[in-house]
Order: sequence, then C-alpha cells, then structure tokens
Amino acid sequence: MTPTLEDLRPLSLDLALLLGAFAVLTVDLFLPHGRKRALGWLTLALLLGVFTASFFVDVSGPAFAGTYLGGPWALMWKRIALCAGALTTLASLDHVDRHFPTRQGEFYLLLLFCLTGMTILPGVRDIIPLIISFELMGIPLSVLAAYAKTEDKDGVHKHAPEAGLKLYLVSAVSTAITLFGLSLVYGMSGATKLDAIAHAQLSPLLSVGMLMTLAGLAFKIGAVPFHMWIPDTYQGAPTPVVAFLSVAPKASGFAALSAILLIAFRANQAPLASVLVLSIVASLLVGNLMALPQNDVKRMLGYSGIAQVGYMLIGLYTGTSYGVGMLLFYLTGYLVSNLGVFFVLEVVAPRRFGVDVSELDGLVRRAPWLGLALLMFLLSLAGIPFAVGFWAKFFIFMAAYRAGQTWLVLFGATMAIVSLFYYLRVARAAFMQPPATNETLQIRPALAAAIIVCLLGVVGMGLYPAPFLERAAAAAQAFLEGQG
Amino acid sequence: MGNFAHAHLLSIIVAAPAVAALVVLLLPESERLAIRMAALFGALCSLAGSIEVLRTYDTAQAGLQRMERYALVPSMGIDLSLAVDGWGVSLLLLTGIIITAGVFASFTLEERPKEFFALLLVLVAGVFGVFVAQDIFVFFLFYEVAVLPMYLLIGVWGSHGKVEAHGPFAFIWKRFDVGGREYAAMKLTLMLLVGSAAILVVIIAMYFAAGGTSFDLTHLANTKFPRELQLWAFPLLWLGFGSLAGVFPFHTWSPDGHAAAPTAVSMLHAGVLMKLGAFGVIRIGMMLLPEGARYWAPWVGGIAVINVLYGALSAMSQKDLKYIIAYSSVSHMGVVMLGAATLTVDGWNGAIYQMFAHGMMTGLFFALVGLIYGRAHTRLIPRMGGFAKDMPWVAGFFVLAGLSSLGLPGLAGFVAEFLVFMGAWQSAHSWWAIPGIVGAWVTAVYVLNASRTIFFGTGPSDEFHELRDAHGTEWVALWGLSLCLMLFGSYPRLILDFIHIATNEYLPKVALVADQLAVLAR
Amino acid sequence: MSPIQLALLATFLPLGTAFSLIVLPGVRRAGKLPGYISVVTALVALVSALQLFAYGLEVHDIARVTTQWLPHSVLGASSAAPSTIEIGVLLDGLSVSMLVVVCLVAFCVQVFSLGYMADEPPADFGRYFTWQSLFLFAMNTLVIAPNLLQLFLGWELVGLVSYLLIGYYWKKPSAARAALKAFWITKLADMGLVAGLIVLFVNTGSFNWTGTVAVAGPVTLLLFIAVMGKSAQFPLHVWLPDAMEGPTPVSALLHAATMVAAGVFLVARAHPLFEQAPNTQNFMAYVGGFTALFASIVAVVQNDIKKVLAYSTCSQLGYMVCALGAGSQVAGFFHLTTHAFFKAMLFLAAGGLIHAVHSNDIHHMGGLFRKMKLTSGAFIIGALALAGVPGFSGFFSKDLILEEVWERGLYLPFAALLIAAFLTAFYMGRVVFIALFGKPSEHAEHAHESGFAMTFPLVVLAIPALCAGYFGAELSGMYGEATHFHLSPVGMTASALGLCGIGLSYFMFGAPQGGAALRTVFAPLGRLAASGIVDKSFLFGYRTVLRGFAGGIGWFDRYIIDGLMNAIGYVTLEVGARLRPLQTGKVQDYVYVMVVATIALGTFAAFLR
Amino acid sequence: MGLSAYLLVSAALFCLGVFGLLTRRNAVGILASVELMANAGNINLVAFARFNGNATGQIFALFSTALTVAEVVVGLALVILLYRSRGDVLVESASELKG
Repeated sequence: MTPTLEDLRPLSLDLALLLGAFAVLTVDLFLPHGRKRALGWLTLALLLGVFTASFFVDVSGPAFAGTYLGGPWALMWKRIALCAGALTTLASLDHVDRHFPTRQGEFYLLLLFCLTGMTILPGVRDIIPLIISFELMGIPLSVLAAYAKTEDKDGVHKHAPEAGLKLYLVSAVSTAITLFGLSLVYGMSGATKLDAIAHAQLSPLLSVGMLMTLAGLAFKIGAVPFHMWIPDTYQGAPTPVVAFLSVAPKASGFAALSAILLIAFRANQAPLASVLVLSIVASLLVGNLMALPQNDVKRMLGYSGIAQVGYMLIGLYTGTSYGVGMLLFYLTGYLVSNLGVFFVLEVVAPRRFGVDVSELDGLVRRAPWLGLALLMFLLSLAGIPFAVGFWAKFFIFMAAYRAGQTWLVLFGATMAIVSLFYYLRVARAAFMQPPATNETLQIRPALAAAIIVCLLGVVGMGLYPAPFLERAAAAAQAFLEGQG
Repeated sequence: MGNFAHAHLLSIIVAAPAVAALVVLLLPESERLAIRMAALFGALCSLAGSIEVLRTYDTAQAGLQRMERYALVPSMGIDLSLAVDGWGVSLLLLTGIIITAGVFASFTLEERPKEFFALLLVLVAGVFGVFVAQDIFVFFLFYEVAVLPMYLLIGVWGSHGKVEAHGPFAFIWKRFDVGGREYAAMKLTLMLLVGSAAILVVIIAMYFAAGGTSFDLTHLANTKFPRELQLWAFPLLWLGFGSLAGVFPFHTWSPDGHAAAPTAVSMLHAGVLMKLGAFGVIRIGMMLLPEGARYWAPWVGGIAVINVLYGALSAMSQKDLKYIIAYSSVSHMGVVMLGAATLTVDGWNGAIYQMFAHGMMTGLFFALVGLIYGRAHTRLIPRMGGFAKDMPWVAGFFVLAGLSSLGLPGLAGFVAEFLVFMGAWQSAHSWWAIPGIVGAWVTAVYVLNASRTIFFGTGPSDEFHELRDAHGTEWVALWGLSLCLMLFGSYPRLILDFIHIATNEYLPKVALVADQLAVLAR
Repeated sequence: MSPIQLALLATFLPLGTAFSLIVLPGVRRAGKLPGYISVVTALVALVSALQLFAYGLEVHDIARVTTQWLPHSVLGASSAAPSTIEIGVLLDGLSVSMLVVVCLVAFCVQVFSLGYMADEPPADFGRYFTWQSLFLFAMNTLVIAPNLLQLFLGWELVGLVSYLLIGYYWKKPSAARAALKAFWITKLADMGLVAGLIVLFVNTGSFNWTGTVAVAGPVTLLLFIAVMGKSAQFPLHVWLPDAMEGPTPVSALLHAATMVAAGVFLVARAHPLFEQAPNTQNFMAYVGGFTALFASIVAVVQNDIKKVLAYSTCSQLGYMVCALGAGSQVAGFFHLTTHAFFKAMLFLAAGGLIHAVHSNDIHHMGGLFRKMKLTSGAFIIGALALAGVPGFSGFFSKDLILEEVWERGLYLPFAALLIAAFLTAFYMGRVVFIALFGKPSEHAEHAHESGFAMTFPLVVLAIPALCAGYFGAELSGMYGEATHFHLSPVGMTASALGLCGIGLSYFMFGAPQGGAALRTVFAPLGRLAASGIVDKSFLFGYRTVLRGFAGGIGWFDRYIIDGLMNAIGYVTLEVGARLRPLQTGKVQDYVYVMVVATIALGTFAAFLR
Repeated sequence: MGLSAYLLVSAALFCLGVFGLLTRRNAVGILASVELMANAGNINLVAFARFNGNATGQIFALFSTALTVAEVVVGLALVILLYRSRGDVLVESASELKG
C-alpha cells in the first residue's frame, strides 16, 4: 500500500506544529539580539493557532496503513498537549528572556519538538513510531532541564546540570530497557502493529518483553519504583521547564501506556495487573509520605506528582473505558492545577530554582489574588470540591469502585488526606505567616495571564465539569472500541 | 422579580452568602464598613429567605417542597437539586440566625476583615447547601465547602493556648505545637477529611448499588440496598459524618479547634457545622441504609451515651473556658446522636430539635466567650472572678445559655433533651435515657460552676481593667440568640411541627420494620 | 373574667412584669419603681386568686383547658388521632387554694421587701423584684398545671428563681456557692422527676395523674426522689440551711412557704398515682418521719435564727411528707397551707429582727421584745402556731397529721413525729426566750420597730396563722374530703408534749439562771449537728468522687485519646522523614533501584502466575 | 545457529551494559554502557527479523540506532556541561539534590 497525500490529513496538525518549529528556527536566524523575545510570541501564536485549528480541521481516520489512527482520543490528547505547551510558553516568555536572552530560539524549538512528539504519540498504533515519537518528546526535555547552564549571569544555577543529567541518564536507561523489551515483544509476536501484537501467544519471553516495556514507560510518568529522578530534577531545573516537565512526559507516558497496555497487551494483561497494583500502592505511599518532610516546594511537588500518578494509574488499571476516560480527565485537571502552582512559584522566586516554603510566607499579604490562586491550585491538587481536582479524584474512585476495587478507593481516599497535610503546609505559609519581605511582587502580564487561565480552568472545570468529563469519556470509549 | 425570587428561593438562600463573599473580595481592603455591610447583607438575605421558607412551607402537603433542579453532570446523574423538608426548614432557620449573629458578633473584627468575612460566608453557603441538597453528591460537595474554610479561619484568625505535655504521648507534644492555632486548624481539617473519605466511599458504593444512574436522594432512599452493603457502609457513614458531629473517639479536634477558633467561627462551627455531621448520619446514613441503621443502632446509641457523659465529665475537668464549651458541645452532640439512635419519633424530633437548640445555645456561648476573652485576655477560669460587677449582662446571658444547656424548661434545650430522653426510653434500649439524664445534671454542675467562678464572688482583680459590658453590635447577637432560646423554648411548636412532619414521613421507612422484627423475635 | 382568664392573669402578669423589667433596664434601675410595679402585680394576682377561691368554694372542679405543646406520635400506633403533649390550666379546689397561698404570701413578702431591701442599690433592688415577679409566674405555672409535665416546667423554673435569689448577694462567695448547691442538689433529685415523667408517659401515653398505671410503683418512687430534693427531705435537705444566704424575705417566700412545699403539692396533686403505690407511700412516711425528727434535733442547737427556721421548715415538711405517706392528702396539704402562713410570718418577723440588729445570731438579739413589740408579737404567734399550741392554726393541721399517721398504723414514724413535736416546741421556745426575752445584747441597743412596709405583712399573715385552723372543714372540702376537727387522744398527747417543750425551754433559757446542767444533755447532739455528716458526705461526693473522676476522664481524653490521634499523625510524618535517606541523590543508585525493581517485579509477576 | 544463540548474546550484552552502568563512575563510561544495552535490543530486532521472516525488525533496528545516536549526542553535551560546572565527569559528584 503506497502512502498517499490523504495519509497526511490525520497528521495535519502535527505537521503544522513541525513546520512551525522550523519556522521558529528560521526566524531565530534573522532576529537580532534583544529582539528574540518575539520568538516566544511566535510560538504562542503557533500553538494557539494549531489549537484553534483542531476544532475545524478533520483529523480523524487511519493513516499509513493503520500505523496512525486519528479520532476523538488522539484529538483530546493533542489538545491537552497544546494547552500545556501554550501555557508553558506564556509563562516562559519572561523567564527565557531574562535568563537565556541569546538562546531563546532553541528553547522554543525544543519545546515545539517535544510537543510534536506529544501530539503524534496518542494516535500511533505501531511500536516503531510509538517509540520514536516518545523519544521525540523525551530527548528535548533533558536539554530543557539542563537549559540553565553554569555560566548564567546570576550564577545560581549550578544544580541545573545535575538535574538535566539525572533526567537524561535515567531516561536513557529506560529507553534502552523499553527498546530491549519491545524487541522481545516484536520477536515473540512477529509484528509491530499494536493490534497484531495483541494476537500473540503468551510466552515467558513475551512476558519479559512486556514487563520491560512497561518498566521503561513507567519511568517517564514517574511511577514508583521508577520515580527517583523526579524530585531532584524538579528541584534543579528552571521553574517553567519543570512546570512543563511535570505534565508533558506524564501525558505522553499515559498515552503510550494506554496504547501498549490496553491494545497491544489487552489479551495478556494478567501478569501485568498485579505489577500495576504494586506500583499504584507504592506510588501513593512513597509520593505522599516523602512529600511530607520536604521544605522545598518544587521538590514537594515532585513527590506529590508521584502520588498523583498513582491515582492516574488506578484509572488505567481498571482497564475500562470509564476508567481510562477518567484518567484523561484527571490528567486535564492535574495539568491546569500543577502548571498553576509552578507558575505561582515562578512569580515568587523568579531567580532561584529551588523554592523554600518560607519564601511563600505571607504571600496573601503581598499579592492577595496570587495567594488565592495558589490556594485554589493546591486544593485542586489535594482533591477538594469546587476545584477540578476533586472531580478528578472522585471519578477515578468511581472507576475503581466500579471495577470492584473498593479497597483502592479507601486507600486512595486516605492517602488524599495525607496529601492535604503538605499542601496545606504551603497554604499555611502563604496565608498564616507574616511576610518575610515587604518587597512588592512583580507579576509580569504574560505570567499573570497564564496563571489566570489556569485558575479559570481549575475553577471552571470545578464548577461545571460536565463538558470536559463527557468528552474524556467519549474519547476513551472511542479509543477502546478501536476508533482512535 | 418577586416571582423569580419566590421560585428560586432556595438557590437564593444558598447563593446569597456566596455572592456576598465575592462582593467582599472585590471591595478594597480599606472599605471596612462596606465589607461589613456586604457580609451582613448576605447573612440577612439568607435569614430572610429562611424565614420566608418557613412561612410558606405547606404543612398540609408535607414532603419535599420548592424543588429546584439543574443538571450538573447529566451523564452521571448528578443534579444540583435543591428542596426543603420539615427538617430543612428548621435547620435553614438555625443557620440564618447563627450567621447573622456571627456577623454581628465579629462586626468589629480588625484583623483582615475582608478575607475573614469572605471565608465565613463561603462556609455558610456550604452549610445552607447541605441542608437543602437533594442530591447526595451535591450534598457532599456542600459539606466539604462548609468544612474547609475552617482551616484558614482558625489558622489565620485563631488564638493560641498551650497544652502541657503529659502522659505516654508526651514526646509527640514536643514535636507538635499542641494548642496552637495552626495545629488546631490542621488537626480539625485532617480529622474531618478522613471522615469525608469514608463518606465518599459509601456514596460511590450506593450510587452503583442503586443502578449507577442517579445520585438523587429520593431515588437512593427508594432503593433497597443489599444487606451486606448496608452493614459495612453504615458504620463508615456514621463515623465519617460522626467525626464532624464529635462522635467519640473522633471528637478530639473539637476542643482544640473550638478553643483556637475566633468567635464567629466557633459560633458557626459548634452552632451549625457540627450539626451537619449529625444531619448527615440521619439524613444519609439512617434514611438510605435503614437496615444498617437498625443493625448498628445499639452502637450508635451506646457511643452517643458515652459522648454525653464523657463530654460532660471532660468539660468539668477543664480550666480553659473555651475548652469547657467545646467539650459541652461534644456532650450535647451526643444527645443528638442518642436521639437519632433511638429510631423513635420523639427521639428523632428531639435530635433535630437539639441541633436547633444547641446551635443557638452554643452560638450564644461562644459569642460570650469571645467577648470575655476579648476583654480579659485570658481564658483560664481560675484567674477570673467577680466579672459580673463590670459585665452584668454578659453574666446574665452566660447563665442563660448555661441554663439552656442543662435543660431548663422554658429554654430550647429542655424540649430537645426531654424528647430525646423520651425517645430513648421508648427505644429498644431504655437504659440509654439514664446516662442521658445524668449527663444533663453533670452539665448543670460544670456550667454553673464555671459561671460562678467567672462572674460571681469577689473581684475582679486588678489585672482585669478592660472589662466592660457588651456594646454596639454585640448586643444584637446576644439578644437575638437569647430571645430565640426563650421563644423556641416556650413555644417549641413553632419549629417542632415542621420537624414532626418530616420525622413522621421519614421514620417509618427506617424504624417500623424494626418493631415488626422485634415482634417476630418475641 | 372567666376563671381561666383569671388564672392566666395571675400567672402571666407577673411574667410580663419580670420580662419588662429585664428588657427595660431604665425602669429596673429607677429607684423604688420596680418594687411598686412588682407589688401591684402581686396584688392583682392575689385578687385574681381570691376571686378564683370564691369560685372554688362553690364549685370544686372549676375548669380544665389544655393546649398542645409538643407534637408526639408513636410509630405503628393504630390510633388515628395524633397524640400530643399538652400544657394548660387546671382549676380545682387544690390548685386555687394553693394559688391563694402562693399569691398571698408572695404579696406579703414583696411588701415586706419594699422595706427590708430599701437600702439596696437601685440596680440590685430592681433585680430583686424582677426575680420576685418571675417567681410568682413560675410558682403559679406549677400550681395551675393540668398535668405532671407542666408541673415539672414550673418546678424547674422555681428552682431557677431559687438559684437566682439565693445568689442575690453574688459578691459574697458563700452566697454564690449556696445558690449553686441548692440548684445542684435539687437538680440531682429532679433527675428522678424527669425519669418518672418519661416512664409514666411512655407507659400511659399521657402526663396525667389520673387513671390506673401499671408502673405506679417505680413512677411514684422516681417522683418522690424529686420531692425529697425540692422539699428538703433527708438526706437531700442539705441545701436548705445554706439557702438562708439569700435575703430573708426570699427565705420566707421560697424556702419556707411555697417553693419547698412544691414537693408536697406534687404528691398531693398526684395523689391518685401515689395511692396505687403503697410501698412508695410507706417509704415516704418513714422518710418524712425521720426528717421531721432529725431536722428538729439539729434545729435545737442552731444559733442562727434563720438556720433554726430552716431546719424547722425541713422538719415540718417532714410532717407533711409523712402525712402524704400515710395516704392523707388532706392532712398533708392542710399543714402545707397553715405552715405557709405561720412560717412565712416567722421568717418575715425574723427578717425584721435581723434588720434591726444586723445579725442572724439569736444571742445578739436578746430582749428585742420590748423594742419591737409588733414584730415580736408576730414572731411569738408564729412560734406558738409552729409549736402546735391548741388554738393556733398549726395545732389543727399537726393534729390531723398525727391522727392519720396513727390510724395508718405507722407507729415508728408516729413516734418520730411526736418527739419532733416536742422538740419543735422546745427549739422555738429557745429562740423566743433567748432572742426576744433574753439578756439584752449590745447589738440590739439601737433596735427599733420596723416601718409600715415591714409590719403590715406581718399583720396580714397573722390572721390566717391564727384562724386558718378553724376553717379546716371548708378548706379540706375543697381539696379532698371534708374533715371536721375533733379532739382525740393523739392530738392531746402532741399538744401536751408541745407545752412540755415550751416549759422546758423556759426552764433552760427563759428563767433566770436556767438549768445549765440540762444543757449538757444536748451537748453531744450539738456536736453531731455541728459535724454536718451529711453535708460532708455530699462534699466528698462532689469534690473527691465526681471531680476526681472528671479529672481522670479529662486526662484520659487529653493525653490518651487525643494522644493516639496525634500519634497517628506523628507516625505518618516520621515514616516520611525516615524514608528520605533512600533518595541518595546519586543517579547510579536510582538506576540500580530501577533495574532491581524491574527484576523483582518480573519475578513477582512470574510467581503470581 | 539458532535464534536462542542470538538472544543469549544480546542478553549477555544487555547484562554487561547494566553492569557497566552500575559500576562505572565516569559519565562517558556510563554512556557507553547504555549504548551496549540499546544495542542488545538491536541485535534482538535483527535476529528476530531474520527468523520471523519479515523486514520490520530491521527497520525497527534502523530507527532504534538513529534514536540512540540522538540520545548520545545530548548525553555528551550534558557530560561537557557537567565537566564545565564541576571540573570532572564523575556522576557521583552530581548528588547535591537529594532527600
């Protein structure tokens, strides 16, 4: 079957993104120093354009002989990725301009490459493009994490290389493991198409392959025991990057995991289920307990992210369309809440990459609305009503209960209470402590806009989640029914 | 406009404080009077609405009235549906009274009034919502909204009081700032949310057991859940909601929380919020899971009896004024739970009426305690004495509240306690009435002893030079609550008739089978 | 006005007065004004009561009106009609007689208080009369109660007013304590009433005292516990002597004439119930008899004139209870009536004496008779009535009681009552001879007769104290079967003993160089009384047992229950902190964990399969 | 030679890579070890392709090689960065972020 131009239609958005990336690269060459800031706006315009286009362009249907399958599922993920990208760009504008004025082009280029990987991945139905797009997402992140080099003029970023190296090394190892696992899977099933793999006979070697594949992917989302890079990297990397880092690989990882687990391995899940449960319990425990004693907010958020992954894995674990849909919704909610928190941190401590809790002291006195926004984000992360996080947790629990895992509901709910302790610790600093300085906070308009968008997302979806919820459920159903 | 208001009265009652909160947030910090007036206006709107609901409730028709329904998540059957029954009518009124009194009592609050009133109003919106929600999920949402602002309200505006480290866990005290306001706020939030977690599990379980189509309370109440589910789910609901109602041993947030909380917050929390817990146990737990309720009723009643006596005795041993009142709340909420556990008409009437009566009484108490603390700058009773000289009205109101709490006829507390004891005697466990009655006497001992030490005798000593009687808006709160106590104590039918209607409607679904079973057993 | 309206007027006008005085501080502090308002209110109530009494002389069962107070229903009950809990007005011979007694004494006491309390600061003066009006309301509520529930409402309210009035001098720690003690102990006993009411209601479906009740035994016993508290029967009498911390007119009204008699009134009211429980009745007779004896013994050695009268009240209430225990509603209630008049008068007169010498001690009064003829005369009349000297009202009622007790065959209580009769005469004689005729003391130098406000009530009260006995037949006809007085050996014995008592007291205290030797006989008794064994047991029970137990519970809650809750949080935090070193920061360790975990998970998966 | 021989070789290579990964202190050595692991997968792919009778595995291997190359490029850049910031390329020294 020869590829035709028609095969590119489902991928038109991703291609646009890729072309946009090259456009940014080209423009960068012609922009004089001091004017590079425009690149950020260009990227933002590009992302928003593609996002808008996603509502008008029909990108459904198979492409390249079923290697790619466009549909509600892929579209939903694309939009999540584009939102994350747009928000990150908006929040990075000032940061990048201030810290890396000469290297702005590369920053946005890497971001766009990463996003391209993210948007392509969910529709992919073959392990070769799957791993390619996954790495397309992954490799630029390592660079971004180490983007603040030692010679930065503020001279305070010596942790950045460490953060980047840790992310990179563990990432590389996990890629190698995944590759090895996928090679076994291919060998045992004789195919690379996910649907075809599903028909393979279960053999020990296939099991080993599946397990290694999963282990590699689990690293990206940061599920225990593949989580250890997360807190270190979060603490050391530039805040806007961390914000992106906290959602992008998770989104891709879950998209990939869903594809592998629920399509390729759907017939042979049995040995994996117990492994998954172990990982869920461990993630919830380790993430929440180790977040408790942290004094660095970013580090704490890293651990809390590990716990959040535990909840998301519950949705995946149920394997039902309902559960996967709720995972999608959870991720959406997590995205706005988590980005929001990091953006607030960026406002509070724009020069440092580690943010001690005490730096938030009296935030609500210094900037009342910022404090309120922070509170909403934290409550959302903790799963408190009228913030989107509550619905997310609630629906995950619903899915778990429906799948007969009552104990997981109880356990998850209990752990949510533990999480409240450290989230409230941050809120406590912001609301109950006297301000450390009387210095007024400079909130750049771009960053403020990003925070407002996040806040609107958290509150809006918290008050009226129905449309998002129903889309997520529909997407998941389409995915599991093989319609992409 | 009038028609609109009439048709959406319940929404307006719930929304008024929330809107007021928003307005307060938008007002500049310097406009203190405007902030206060906005808060007061929100509270008064709700109060007026509550009175209107009470006035227009059709007792002949009974049942749920003023139904409003808006789809929230249609695919899962979550509706924002509001309606009011006989219980709701009375508890709405209570909430309206307490929030109005609360706003008056802290009208002159100086420290960050803007955020304070905003949070207070949000909290109250949640409380109103719980009492009218007819969708269990929305019920839960409002419940959480009512509970959470407490964290900041206590943590920011609270007061400190040290607790000495003793006992086998003394080493932990050194790690925690026990008695501090942040400790109290955190403890309260975490303990109550553990309860919420349990509730959530049961809500999900019930939803699916009822077909997974609707969270509607009536729908769930008409569903006969499998016995096995009822037996494990009921205790979860009981302890989950019970943690807010101060059920032993999950009451320990209450003394610290109430002691640390600022005046209006204590008033609302002890006055209304703790009722949410008890209301949840009855309205959700007992009515949706009748078999579970019957099976566990001996436990509920037994623990409630412990609550009554244990709370009263603990209160007796306290030296800190706020702790006394807090423990007395634990004791009185035991009366509510006891009434609920009796599964008799009188018991349930009494339970709901006790919520109502105790709400106003404890509201009055905390208003007074706040006032005393504000002038004396100490909460330690042994240091006080002879305060009646400088604050005779405060003394009088305090004794009045005390008399209501010990169940003096003519004040609201008596009606409630008497009904509960009557219900207890009619129940399958007649002996419950005895500790209940004894508890009322122990209350007399500690409440009056406290008032004697604080107000009577010689004094006050020189260190208390700022003592003066209530003034300004404080009068409104004190008089309002006192007159309510007397009014509802001498003419209880004003409220009790409504409660009775709802009880008569609901109880047979829960308890009649119990009687039949008892007959069979014989 | 209809009888019901009259009764409501007599009840609610005082409430209106009290309430207005509470909410209108301006009026309350306006000098004597609140006093006058209150007195006028009491007068209106008295007139209403007298008018009702006039009705009552003709028609015994005047009217009964009730209204629903609380809704009530029983699940599964077949009756279609909703059963209710009611309050209302019941006017019959018993209640109107009591109404008159209450209103008359209250009126007299209030008039007396105008003079007695004249020196109080305006605010306190107003407060005093507020509570006085409130008391009238509470007591009348109790009296006109159509069922036990409303009786209980009034019962508790009078207890409240008692608490407020005993604690009138709240700046005195002892007064504040006494108020508390009175409230606690009566409230302790009231638990019985609550329980009794509940048992009664649950078993019969109403709070009425009529009808046959299967559980009459327990119910009446529970009710009687409350009676013991309110009417100061042994061992719950300990609050009454302390209650004398209140102003003397209060003692006269509440703690002698009316409130303490509420218990007796209750038993008389609920007579149909008590008749069904002979065991309770016997118990009552014994308790009453013992109290009469015990209290009169203690009264003998008291030097505080109010304490003497207080114990004497205890003792006389013992008589009444004993009579009721003997099944004689008439005798008990008749004695209540006469006792109310002469005891109120005694107290008021004592108040006059105290007012004159500013001391309660009888030895400080000595020889007041010459200076205060009217007051002393009233006191003497009261004392004679109390001693049961023939011709005075007390004689008739006491005689009736002794007869009834004898006829019922309750010999032991009868003996106790006889001895008490002797002792009563003796201690009253002692007071009269020491305080009125004794050696003039320096405290009494400036004493002079009280003003009109304080003597007029004495005169008013002296009339019924002297003559009430002669209308025994009419009165008893109103609230029971008409009983005509007749001379009997029992009565003669008692009277004789009474006269002996007076004689003995004259010999010991009145005569110059009275028999000092005889006084030593009473020394051990005095020591017993002074030791206050009952009081001490109560104090021990409260201080050591109750407070100790409460302290233990408080400690347990704070440090064990709460400690456990804290421990949960502590352990969680600690686990989190202990996990931290696992995150070494070395990337190779992370990889190591990954590899090992992958292998472990693989093994685990394989093993599970 | 059967398939199992190839698989054994690749497994040995993979284990060797893991061993090197865990024991090398030098970042460059570690990178090389990771390459060993990745290439173990490539051997598998090619061998399986041969024995399964389709070329997909070989294509996969091609892509995989390209992927690892890209990875190594980034890795080396990071090693240089590490060297510039600390003066050595020992991974142990980059352990300030912990706990």
